[in-house]
Amino acid sequence: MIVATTVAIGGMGLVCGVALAMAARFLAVHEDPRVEELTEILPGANCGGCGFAGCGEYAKAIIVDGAEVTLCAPGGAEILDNIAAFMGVEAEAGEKHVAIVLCGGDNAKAPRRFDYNGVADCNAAHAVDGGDKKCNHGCLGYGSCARACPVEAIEITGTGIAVVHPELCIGCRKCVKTCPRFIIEMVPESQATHVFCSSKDKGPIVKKACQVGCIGCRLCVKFGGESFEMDGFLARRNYETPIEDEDTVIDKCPGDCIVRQEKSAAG
Amino acid sequence: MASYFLIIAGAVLVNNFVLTRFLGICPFLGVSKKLDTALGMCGAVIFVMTSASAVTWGVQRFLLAPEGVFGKDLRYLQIIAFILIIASFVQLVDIAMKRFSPNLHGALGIFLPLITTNCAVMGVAVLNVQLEYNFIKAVVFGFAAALGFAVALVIFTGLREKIDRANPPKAFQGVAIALVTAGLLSLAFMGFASLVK
Amino acid sequence: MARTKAQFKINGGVHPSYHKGLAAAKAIADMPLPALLRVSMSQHLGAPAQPTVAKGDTVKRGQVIGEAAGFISAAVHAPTSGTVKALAPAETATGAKAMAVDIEPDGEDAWVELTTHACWEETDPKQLVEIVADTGICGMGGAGFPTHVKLSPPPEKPIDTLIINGAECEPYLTADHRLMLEYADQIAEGAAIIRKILGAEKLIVAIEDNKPDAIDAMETALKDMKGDVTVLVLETGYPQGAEKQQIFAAIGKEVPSGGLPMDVGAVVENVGTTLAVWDAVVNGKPLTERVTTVTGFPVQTPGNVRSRIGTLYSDLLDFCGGTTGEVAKVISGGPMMGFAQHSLDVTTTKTTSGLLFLAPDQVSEFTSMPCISCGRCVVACPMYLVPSEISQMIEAEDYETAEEISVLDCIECGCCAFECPAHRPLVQHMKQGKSHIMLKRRQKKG
Amino acid sequence: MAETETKTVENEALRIVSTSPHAHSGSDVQHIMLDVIIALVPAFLVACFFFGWDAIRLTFACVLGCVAVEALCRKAMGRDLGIADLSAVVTGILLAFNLPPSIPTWMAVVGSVFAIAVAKQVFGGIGYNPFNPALVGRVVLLISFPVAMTRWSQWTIPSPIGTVDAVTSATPLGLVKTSLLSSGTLPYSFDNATMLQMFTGATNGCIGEVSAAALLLGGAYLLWRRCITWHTPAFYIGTVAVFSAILWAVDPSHNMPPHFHLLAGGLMLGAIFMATDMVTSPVTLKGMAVFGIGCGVLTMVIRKWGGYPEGVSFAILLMNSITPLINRATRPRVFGHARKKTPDKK
Repeated sequence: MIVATTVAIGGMGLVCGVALAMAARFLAVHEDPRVEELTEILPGANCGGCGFAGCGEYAKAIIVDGAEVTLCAPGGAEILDNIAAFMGVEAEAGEKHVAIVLCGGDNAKAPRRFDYNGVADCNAAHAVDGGDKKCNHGCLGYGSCARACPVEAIEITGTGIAVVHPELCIGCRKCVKTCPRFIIEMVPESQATHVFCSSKDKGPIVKKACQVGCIGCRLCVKFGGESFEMDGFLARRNYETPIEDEDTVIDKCPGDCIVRQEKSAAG
Repeated sequence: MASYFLIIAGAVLVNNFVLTRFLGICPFLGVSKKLDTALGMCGAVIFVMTSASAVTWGVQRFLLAPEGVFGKDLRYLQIIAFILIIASFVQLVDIAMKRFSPNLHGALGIFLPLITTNCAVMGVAVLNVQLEYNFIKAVVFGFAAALGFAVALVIFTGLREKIDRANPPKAFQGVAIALVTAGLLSLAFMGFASLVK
Repeated sequence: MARTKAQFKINGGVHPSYHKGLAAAKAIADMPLPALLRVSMSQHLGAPAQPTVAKGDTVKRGQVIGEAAGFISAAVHAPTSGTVKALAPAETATGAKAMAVDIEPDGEDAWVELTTHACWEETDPKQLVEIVADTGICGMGGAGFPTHVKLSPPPEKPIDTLIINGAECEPYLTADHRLMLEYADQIAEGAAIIRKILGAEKLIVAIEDNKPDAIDAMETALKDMKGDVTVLVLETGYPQGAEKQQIFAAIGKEVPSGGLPMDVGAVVENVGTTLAVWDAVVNGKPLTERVTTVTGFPVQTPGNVRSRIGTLYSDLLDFCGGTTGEVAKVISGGPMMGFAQHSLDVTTTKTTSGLLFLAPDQVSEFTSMPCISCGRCVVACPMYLVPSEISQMIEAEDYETAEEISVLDCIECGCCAFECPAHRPLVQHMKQGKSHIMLKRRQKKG
Repeated sequence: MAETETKTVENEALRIVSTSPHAHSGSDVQHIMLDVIIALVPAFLVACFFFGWDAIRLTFACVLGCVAVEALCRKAMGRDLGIADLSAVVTGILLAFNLPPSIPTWMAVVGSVFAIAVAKQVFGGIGYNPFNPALVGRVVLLISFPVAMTRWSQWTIPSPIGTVDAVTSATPLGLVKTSLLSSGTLPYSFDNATMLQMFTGATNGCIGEVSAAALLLGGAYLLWRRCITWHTPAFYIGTVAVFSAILWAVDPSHNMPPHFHLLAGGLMLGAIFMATDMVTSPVTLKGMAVFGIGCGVLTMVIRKWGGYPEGVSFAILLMNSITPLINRATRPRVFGHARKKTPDKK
C-alpha cells in the first residue's frame, strides 16, 4: 500500500517536474533580477512623481536606461541612500520640498467676474473665457490639484481655495503640473513664511481683483533684505536666505499676503 | 450528441460555476477590471481546466481507482494528486505566458499562479469523478465549465467597467459594489434554472 | 448652371429654434467709426501676428500693423487711419490674452495706396494667392483658418471642387444671408477668382433651403458662369455648414480622420471670405471690416452691422440701440458654437460672425447629473461618435480610452449637448479631452 | 476700459459663462419620466377596471415605497434628494405592474426596497445602475416568495364584450407550462375570443401586464414623444414572433401560436417599458436592436425550456448585464475612418 502510494505520487511528481523543467528551459525569459530587487527598495506608492509609470518602471529605467537615482521624492533621504547604495553611486539628498499654493484670495477676498457654468475642474474652467476669478493668477478652487494628489494632501477649503497640508505632501509635483495657473510651487519643508500671491499684475489691477494680493510695494524687500526678491510687480521669497525679522515683514506687508503658515492650522 | 449539448448548456448557463456554484470568485473579482486582461485569464482558465480535466480523469481511472495499475484503492490521494497536476499546468501556463505575452503576464500578476487555488479547477476535476463521466464527457465538462467561467467573467468585466464609473456611497466603493453587482448578475442567471434537467 | 437638392444626407444633427427672423430682413448697416479700435494680433487659429507699429505711430487704413508669423498665420491691417495709442495684451473672445494695438481714428479714414487687379483673369494664380495672403484674409465663418493656406494645396493634392458655404446653419445669425442677397454678383466673381486659383473644375454654392431668396439671388448671379456650376440646396438643419458635413452633403466623400478637405479634392470657403477675396483682388483692399449680426431678443434693434475689425462689443451694441431687459448671457458667434463673454470690453476680429444676447429664460444651464444613457447624443452626432461614453471616460480621466474611441474627431458642433436631457456639459468634456491629449502629444514630441 | 469692467461687476448681476452650445432642446430627465408615467396611465386604468382595489393598493404601495426609500437612501448618503426627477415613481409603477393582484402589501414594499436601495442607490442613483431596478425588485420577490408571486385567484370579471366571464386561476403561460409538464398537451386551443380577452386584458396576470391594448397605446405615446425609439420594442416583439412561429410551425401540438406568445405574459410591458429603460439599455441604435433580439431569444428560451413559465424579466435582466459589451461592440464607424472595423486595441 505504502509502496503504491509513494510510487504513484512520486512518479507523478517526477513527470510533472521534468515537464516543467523542460518548459522553463525552452521558454526561458532573460530578466535582470536587479530590476525586481530595486522595485522592492522603492516606496511602492506608484505616484508617478519621478516621471515614470510607477515604481517598477522607474526601477527599470534606473537599471536599463541609467536614469537619475534622485527622482523619487516621496522616498526621502532614506530611500535615496538605499537606491544609491544598491546602484553603487553617490547621491546626496537635498532638503525635502513640499508643494504650496501661492494664493490667498479665497471667495471672501477675491471676487469672481462671471457666473461659471460647467465642469468643476480648474483646467476646464480656465479654458472658458479665461476662468471666472477676477484675478488671472488666483486659485480657481475647482480642485484639479486635489484630485491629482495621490495622497489627499490638498484640501479645497469651504471658502473655495486649495490648501496643501505640508505634513502630508510627498513632494511628487503632480499638483504643480496640473494647475492651469501655475501657482503651485515646491518649497523647502522647513519654511513656513511665504508670499501668498502669484499675480505679476500692477498694483491697481491687483487691488481691484483681490484684497490680499501683492501690489509690488517692495516693503518686504526693504525690511526683509535678501530673503525677498522682486519678480516684476510680484514679491517672491528667496528661500536661500532666512528672514531676520519675520514679524516686522509680515506686519508691514500692506496686502497681507506674506503669511506664516501655522502647522496646527494646516493639520 | 444531445447529452454533450446538455452538459455544455448546463455548465455554462444553468449551473454556471461562478454564478450558481460560486466557485472561482477570486479571479472573477480580481481580473475583471479590463476586458483584455479578462480575456487572457479566460484563455488561461480554459486551457488549464480542459487539460486538467483530461489528465485528472486519466490519473483517477488508471492510478487511483481500485482497477488501476496498482490494483489498490488509492482514491484517498485524489486531492493531493489533483493539486499536483493542476499546479503543474498553471506553472506551465505561467512560463509560457511570460515568454509569449509578457504584458498580459504582468497584467494578470498574482492571479495567474492563483489559478492553482482556483476552486473551480479543483471543482471540475472532483465533479468529473462524482458524476462518473467518461473521458470525453469529462473533457467536455471541463471545457464547458471553463467556458461558463469565461462567459461570466466577460459579462462581469463589461459591467465592471460601467460600475467603476458609478458613484456609490463610500462604504460600497470598490469590491463591495462589485460583489453586489455579481449578486444581481447571479439573480439574473437564476432565470435559467431547470432549463436543463 | 444648375440648381440641385443635396443627394447625400449627413448623419444626425439637430433642429434648434432658428430665430433668424430677428435680423434676416435687416439690410446691412454701416457703423460709423467708433472712438477706439483695438485690433488683436490673434485674429484666428494658429500663430498670432507680430505687431509692426509702435505707440504714437500714425497709420493709414489698410496699412500692415501686424505681420504673419509662420505659415498658419495672416497679416493684420489698420482698420482706419489714426494714431496708435497703445500696445498691450487684451482679452480676446475666447478668454485668452493676446497683444492688441489700440488705434484712435482720425476720422479721415484714408486708405494706403491700393493696387487693383480688375482684370484678374490674366493674373497668375500664384500672384493671386499672394494678394490673398497680403490682404490678411482668413475664414470668416468660424475658426478663421488663413485663406491663403487653403488656397495653396500641395501639387500632389489636386482640387477639383470648390464649395462656397452659404449654409449659415447657426441659429440667429443672418450676416451671410444678407451678404448673398446684397452682394451676390461680387460673391460670384470672388468664387470665380478662387476657382481660378485652385484650378477647380466644379463650383458648388451650398445654401440651406430656409433661405430661398438667397438661393434665387445666387442662381441669378451665377447664371452666366461657365463650366460645372451648381447651387446646392441643403436641407435646413444644424450642422449643415460644418466643413466636413458640407463636403459630404455636396460630393458624398468623407474627409479622412485627421485630414483636410484637400484630401478629398475639395476646398470650402465661406461667402464672407469669398466676398473679401473679391474685394482684395478687384479693389486691392485688405480685410479691415466685416458684417456681424447683432441679435437676440433683448437687443433693441437687432441687425446686420458692417463694422471695422477691432470694434468694441459695447460700441456694436450701442449702435444697435442697446438692450432692453435683462441679459444673462452674451455670446460671440452663434449659440451652438460661439463663445460666451463675461464683458463687452472685447473687440471684434475677422471671425466675429455674430454678437448674441440671451435673456435669462433662454439660457439653459449645464448640470453635473450623471449620464442616463438615453442615446440621444449618439443619434445627434454628425461624426458618428458616442459622446455619452467619451464624456464619461473624460470625467473618469481615462484619456487613453477616450482617444481610442476617437474623441479627437469631435468637431465640437454641440449637437450632443443640445439634445442631452441630463444637461451634461458634453462639449466641454470633449474640449477637455482633446486639449489634454494634444498636450500629451506635444510633450512627447518635444 | 477699466471703468467698464468695474461697472460690469457692480451694477449688473454676473453674466453666465459656459462653453458652447448655448442653446438646448429643452428636454430633461424629469419630463421624460413624466411622459413615461403618462404612458403608463392607460394600463393603470385597465388594471383598476379588472383588479379594482388591488391595483390601486399595489401601485400606491410601490410608488410610495420607492420614493420613500430613494429619499432615505439619498439622505443617508448625504446627497441631494433627487426624487424630483420622478425616476423612483416610474420604478414604483413598473414594479407594481409586475406583481400579481393578490400579493400582500408588505411584500410589495420589500420589493420596492430591493429595487431602489440594492439595485439603484447603492450604485449612486439614477444613471449608474446596471440593472433595471423594477425588475430586480420583481425577481427578488419571485425567488423569495414563489408561492405568493404565482398565486392567481379565480375571479369573475365584467368582460368588455358585455357578458360575464370567468377567468381561470392561472396565467395563460402558467397554464400552458403546467399542462405541458403534466399531460404533455396544450391546455386549450387559442381561439379569437381568447385572443380578444388577452388583448384587452380580461385575463390573469400581473396587474399591469394583462392589457396589450393599453400598453401599445402607451408605447405609441412614448414613440410620439420621442422618449423611446422603435428599435428595442420592435426587435424584441419581432424576435418573439419569429421564434414562436418557428416552434409552432415545427410542432403545433406542443407549442402555442405566435400571436399567443405576443399577447401572453409580460412581453408588451417588458418590450415597451422595461427593455427601453434608458439607463440599462444600449446607447446605439444598432445596440438597441441587438438588445431587443437578445431579449426576444432569451424570453422564448425560458418560456419554452426553462423552469419558469415567463421569461421576460430574466431575459431583460440578462441583457442588461451585457449592455456594456453591446455598447462596446456596436460603436458606429466614426466619420472619416476607414470602413473596415478598427480592431479594439490591445
